[in-house]
Amino acid sequence: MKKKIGVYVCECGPNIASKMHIDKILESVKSHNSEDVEIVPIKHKLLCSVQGKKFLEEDIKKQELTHLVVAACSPREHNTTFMNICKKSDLNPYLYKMINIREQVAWVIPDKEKATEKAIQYINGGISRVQYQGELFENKIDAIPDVLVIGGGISGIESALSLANEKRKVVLIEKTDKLGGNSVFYKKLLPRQGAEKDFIAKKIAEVTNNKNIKIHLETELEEILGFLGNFEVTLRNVNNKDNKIEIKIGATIVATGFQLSNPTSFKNVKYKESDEVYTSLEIEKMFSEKGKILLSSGSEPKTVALVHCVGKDEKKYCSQICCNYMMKIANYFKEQSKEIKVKEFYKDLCLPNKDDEKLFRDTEKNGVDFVRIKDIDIQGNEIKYTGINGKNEKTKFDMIVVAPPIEPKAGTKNLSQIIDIPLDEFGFFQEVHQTTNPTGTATDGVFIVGTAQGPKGISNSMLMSQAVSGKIKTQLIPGEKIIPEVKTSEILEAYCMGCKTCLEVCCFGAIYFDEIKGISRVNEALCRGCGNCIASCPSEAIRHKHFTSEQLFQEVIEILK
Amino acid sequence: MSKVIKIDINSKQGLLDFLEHLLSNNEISGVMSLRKINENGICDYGLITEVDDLKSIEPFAPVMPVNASHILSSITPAKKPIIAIIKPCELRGFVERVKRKQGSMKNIITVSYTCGGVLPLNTFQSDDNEKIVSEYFETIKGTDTPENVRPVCKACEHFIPMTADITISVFGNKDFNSKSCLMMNTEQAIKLSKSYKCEIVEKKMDDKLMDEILKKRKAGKEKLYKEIAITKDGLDEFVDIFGKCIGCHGCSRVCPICYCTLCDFESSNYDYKVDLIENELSQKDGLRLPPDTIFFQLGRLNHMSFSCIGCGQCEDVCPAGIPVSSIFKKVGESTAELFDYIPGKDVEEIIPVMMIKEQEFPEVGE
Amino acid sequence: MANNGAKISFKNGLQNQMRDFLKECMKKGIFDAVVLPVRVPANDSYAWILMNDISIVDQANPIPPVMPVQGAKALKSLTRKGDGILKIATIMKPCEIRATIELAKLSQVNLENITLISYDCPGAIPMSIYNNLSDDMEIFYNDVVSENNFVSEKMKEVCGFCVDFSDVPDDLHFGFTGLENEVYIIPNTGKGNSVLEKLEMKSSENLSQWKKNVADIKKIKSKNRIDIYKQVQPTVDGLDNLQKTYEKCIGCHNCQSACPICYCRQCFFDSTASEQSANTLIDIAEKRGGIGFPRDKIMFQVGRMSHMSLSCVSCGQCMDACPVNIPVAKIFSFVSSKTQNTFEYRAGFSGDEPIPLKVYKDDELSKIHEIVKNAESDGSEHE
Amino acid sequence: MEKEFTPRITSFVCKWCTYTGADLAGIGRLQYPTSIIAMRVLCSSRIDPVFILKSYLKGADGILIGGCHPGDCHYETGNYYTRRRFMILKSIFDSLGLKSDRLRLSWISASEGGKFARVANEFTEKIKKIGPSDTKRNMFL
Repeated sequence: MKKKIGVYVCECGPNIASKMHIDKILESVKSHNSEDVEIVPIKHKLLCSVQGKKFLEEDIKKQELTHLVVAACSPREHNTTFMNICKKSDLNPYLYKMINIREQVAWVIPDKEKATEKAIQYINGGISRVQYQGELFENKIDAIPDVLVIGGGISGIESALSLANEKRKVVLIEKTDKLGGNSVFYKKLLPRQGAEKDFIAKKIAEVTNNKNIKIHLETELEEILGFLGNFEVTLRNVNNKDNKIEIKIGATIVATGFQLSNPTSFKNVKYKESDEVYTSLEIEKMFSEKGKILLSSGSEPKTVALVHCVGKDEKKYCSQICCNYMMKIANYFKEQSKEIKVKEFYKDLCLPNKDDEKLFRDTEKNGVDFVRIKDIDIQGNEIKYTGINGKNEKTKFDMIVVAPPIEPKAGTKNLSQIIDIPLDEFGFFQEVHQTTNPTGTATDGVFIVGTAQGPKGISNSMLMSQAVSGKIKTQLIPGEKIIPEVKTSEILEAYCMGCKTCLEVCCFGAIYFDEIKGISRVNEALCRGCGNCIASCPSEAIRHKHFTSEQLFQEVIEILK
Repeated sequence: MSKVIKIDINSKQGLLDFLEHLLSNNEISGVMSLRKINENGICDYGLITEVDDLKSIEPFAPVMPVNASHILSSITPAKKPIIAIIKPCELRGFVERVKRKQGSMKNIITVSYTCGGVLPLNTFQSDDNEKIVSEYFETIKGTDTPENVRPVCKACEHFIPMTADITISVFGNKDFNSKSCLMMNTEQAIKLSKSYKCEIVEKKMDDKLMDEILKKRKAGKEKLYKEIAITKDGLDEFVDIFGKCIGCHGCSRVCPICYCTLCDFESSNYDYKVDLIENELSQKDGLRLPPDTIFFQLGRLNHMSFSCIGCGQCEDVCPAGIPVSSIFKKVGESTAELFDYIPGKDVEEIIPVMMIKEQEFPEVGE
Repeated sequence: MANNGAKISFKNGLQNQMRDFLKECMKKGIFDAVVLPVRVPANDSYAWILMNDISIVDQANPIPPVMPVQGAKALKSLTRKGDGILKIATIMKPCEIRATIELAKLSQVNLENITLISYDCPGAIPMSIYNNLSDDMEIFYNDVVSENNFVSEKMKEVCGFCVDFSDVPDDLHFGFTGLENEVYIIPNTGKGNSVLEKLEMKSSENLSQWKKNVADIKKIKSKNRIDIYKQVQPTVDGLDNLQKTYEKCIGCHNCQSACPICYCRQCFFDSTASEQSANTLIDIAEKRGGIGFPRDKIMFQVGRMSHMSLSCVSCGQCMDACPVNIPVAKIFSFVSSKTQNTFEYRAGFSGDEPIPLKVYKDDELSKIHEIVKNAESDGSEHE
Repeated sequence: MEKEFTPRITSFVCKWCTYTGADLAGIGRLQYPTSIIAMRVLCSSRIDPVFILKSYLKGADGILIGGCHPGDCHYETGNYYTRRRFMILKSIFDSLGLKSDRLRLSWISASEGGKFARVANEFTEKIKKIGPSDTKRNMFL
């Protein structure tokens, strides 16, 4: 059949039109006309406008185009727009190619002639390539909207609550025998978190009473298989490992939280249990249970040292929350008795949230001393430190409270192997990208929230939980099917020698080995289409849909002309 | 120090005696070795399962009709133990194949030996076979590599087997014709030899002697690399070397590393529509047909050079007489060096393209 | 074959004359480009070069002393996916033209825009000899051409008994057997005729003397051919002899990849379909006491014969490429003479004649009825 | 005087980082030569070295690969493989006396529009200095 390729050049208002000779471009692309190919060159003022879109939609049909090339802005901006137009006009959207003549031509080349020349070359590449593109079909598959949440701390609870409804069940598993995680021990939340202890209790009550949330306490993950929309999960009882539950879910949220590091594991902290040295969490527990903070003798401390940044140098990260909660604890003491002398030792103050500064000033006003130090040594009840001025000092305190760094919950490593998500250098779960995708993981449909991803406070954890819920809600809409990545790899059976190189280089576990045939195969549901496996295969036994070697090569040749 | 079986007959007979014992006692199910197939001395590889047929083996024949790693690939995984007597480079080739899942070490007991080099097929298969071979063995009693072996053999530093279960001293062994020494390097080998009644001593390879050979081989390598050295930048010299390639791809078919069913460079990716070729012609004075003849060489280097074990098989089968192996060995050493990789050294080692290190080549890309 | 041709006299050698002819055609726009052998920069071989620049034609040698790559393969790489816009001419040896015609029948070559030119071929020197002595061989071969020597013993063995050194269905033919400093340009097809017309050359010369000269050489070669076939026949008679002949085979399949006719992307005998599992091989070894490697030497050789011998043009490339000097080409020539005779087919002699395995006739191969009948009666006797 | 040499450079860039960086260069109205036409792939690891070779032998004067900074790959570790493969090819080029200067690998993040323009300019200048690739005139390739 004769190919009829529409080449639509968008003027993008003056953005493109003023930078190159569009008519010259339209004239020159006609060189592709041949016995088998007919080029339909057309320009338009603004293809992404309502009129533009309507025009394109109708024109594709009217001209009976078999392929489409749109030369306009960056595909980052309007690729989807034009793909949708193709769909509306019954043209397979994979028979279309977008050429970026705005960001990468018009805006970077001031010389009008040169810009025109480059645009022509660029568009020619697209025309050559599009002829080698093939139809691809978006394969819709059923998806389960239900979600598994691992971890019953505040992040897990919030995730469950923001997801569960009539049409979306949530299974919440918790390793211990109660919900709430670390925060359940907090006497108070920080001022900006508004509520008192009730806040946690209320959340726990809410999650417990929600009939769309099924809670399994003392339960852990044994196995998880599958992909976004279709995971098969086996859970087991922590105490009786034969007691198993099998469920099917569509997405998983890892909210396994943190623990405080053991302060004595750091070289500058030495004390015995009998010494009056406590971790921040121990103080919170004591305060919650007894309503007061007392020495082991039962009497009230007269001098208290709060030491920040313990072990920060060794861990090589800032826990982000200690400064805040140490000030909160300082205020506990001051509320208990104005007489208690409280000194806070810090290396750097981390006050990232908008009202942290106010907290700091209020605490200072409350009579708490802040001492900036270079170095500190805790030996029993005595503190030796080097001040910022370089002077060495030595002081004894009735009570010392340390803020050890938060670290990944014990068992994180084990879970990472079961769920196949790598850990970062600190042992937290590795996100896809700290800036652009902090909740995503290597497996589509598995998310990380809260301190499982890295140190953060309750507010940020809540934020993450709610964000992930939003993501899941858009990805897994009850009753709707999902469309897995179309531009996946496929292995050509006849050529594969089963060397497993592709299997090694794939980060997504999307390639598995067929023992019977002795060849590798792609699990298209897991494939993200990066193409790494294709370049790893010396036999070219793998084909990258929509990015086949042939397609890329056509473009290269045209550009090299 | 390893356990060494000593037998007071010549090396071949000693090995034969050992093999006969193992085969007749069902300790092993077969022996894979070079064997003589006619009176002219022509050898092929055989898998022998009958004790009587063992007599035909020529375990140390200085010839490589096929790189044995190909054959080992086709007979593994073996369900019962098989002894394979192969040259050090063939063993390394097999290790590289196993890393690519093209064979299995399971039930394969490897016997290898210090190798004096391989004669080109045409030299070995000549009418003077008997004379040439006996001269060969006479020469390698000393530390000199015979002049008529493959060019890469003269430059080979890995003449001592790297991972063999049993090692036999051939090159540099002046007692080759009177005594047999089988060095048992692994538990598997020692276990196998338990039932064999013999004198067992603790012995080490003669390091001084081996060093002397190595020194000479290093000099040989220098000489070879000088011969094929590329002295000026640019394509011209490269085209001089590979210009006569006829595109038969014989080199890749006999290569122990090239394991693909269909070489990428023979796939339809490299069939061009005539207009593409005509277009290319419009930019050039002339165009070679078939296209990509030389591209293939670079492409193959890219796919396998870091695993090249320098066996010389490619050079031997090249109908155009291109020094393929010498070039590939040299380039291969440079690519393997990037990753401190020595092909065939350890079956557990991962081939460089299957793994990454975060902290490497920091300067690249900046 | 045409009975008339144009006659040209030349002073500076035949090759120059042929180059001039092509250049003239290119200048007149009869051909846009030509495919010719050019000596590679290292001077140790030739490569097929597609050229559209007239000045490059001078670098080419239309009658090269060697055949590193069979010309049909070069044309295949150019036109397998169809014809182009350019009108292209090529000068090739007769066996290359014949292979091209076979490939065209198998849709591997598209001749739409190609003009095939050939010549009375003095043969080709084996690659291995040429490689190392290329300068001497150039001089030697030049003499062969200028002396009109069609029976030089330095050529490939197949050339020595090639009876078709001149008979070839090319569009244009340079015939010079037995002539001195002159050559007939013979148009064998409409395409060839129109080339001469455009050049305003009249093909009015009678060719009978030249044809007689060719026939004389043919006689010598025919005799050689009978002798060679007599030699070959016992070496491939029966399994034992076959095995002995091929015992040196290392299974590199160079013969197949150098063969112009073997056009498969993946040879059946290299494919997984021909693979045996490790267990099967060990079982066979145990049953027989031992097996040799590479496996299936005879299977490959005979299998290949069954696949391509009908189209074999006896160009000798397989033998040139064999690293262990098995006389593959002589054997293939012998076998294909038999298979082609069965169908009264001559590979590459006519573009219109279909490959026997693509067609059948109702009343052919009467012999087979006897064979079947005999087999049946044999069977009944045994019962 | 001879016509000014405009290098032909094939550039393969990853969709997530370098292509976005290139867009940013445009948004910032930075200038770079016409020689750079960015071909978008999903990840730099898709670029088979054979592809680079092909471009080179088909007449490209230079080949530029752009990817995310190590550790920032959208597909986790893709660019580490790109780096290894690139090194292998470079080493082959060096051993055979082919100019490996014609190959360039650059890490350009989505926010580094400036770097994209700089690399494009630098690389073009460098190729101009080296001169046209001899693959274009060699008919024996």
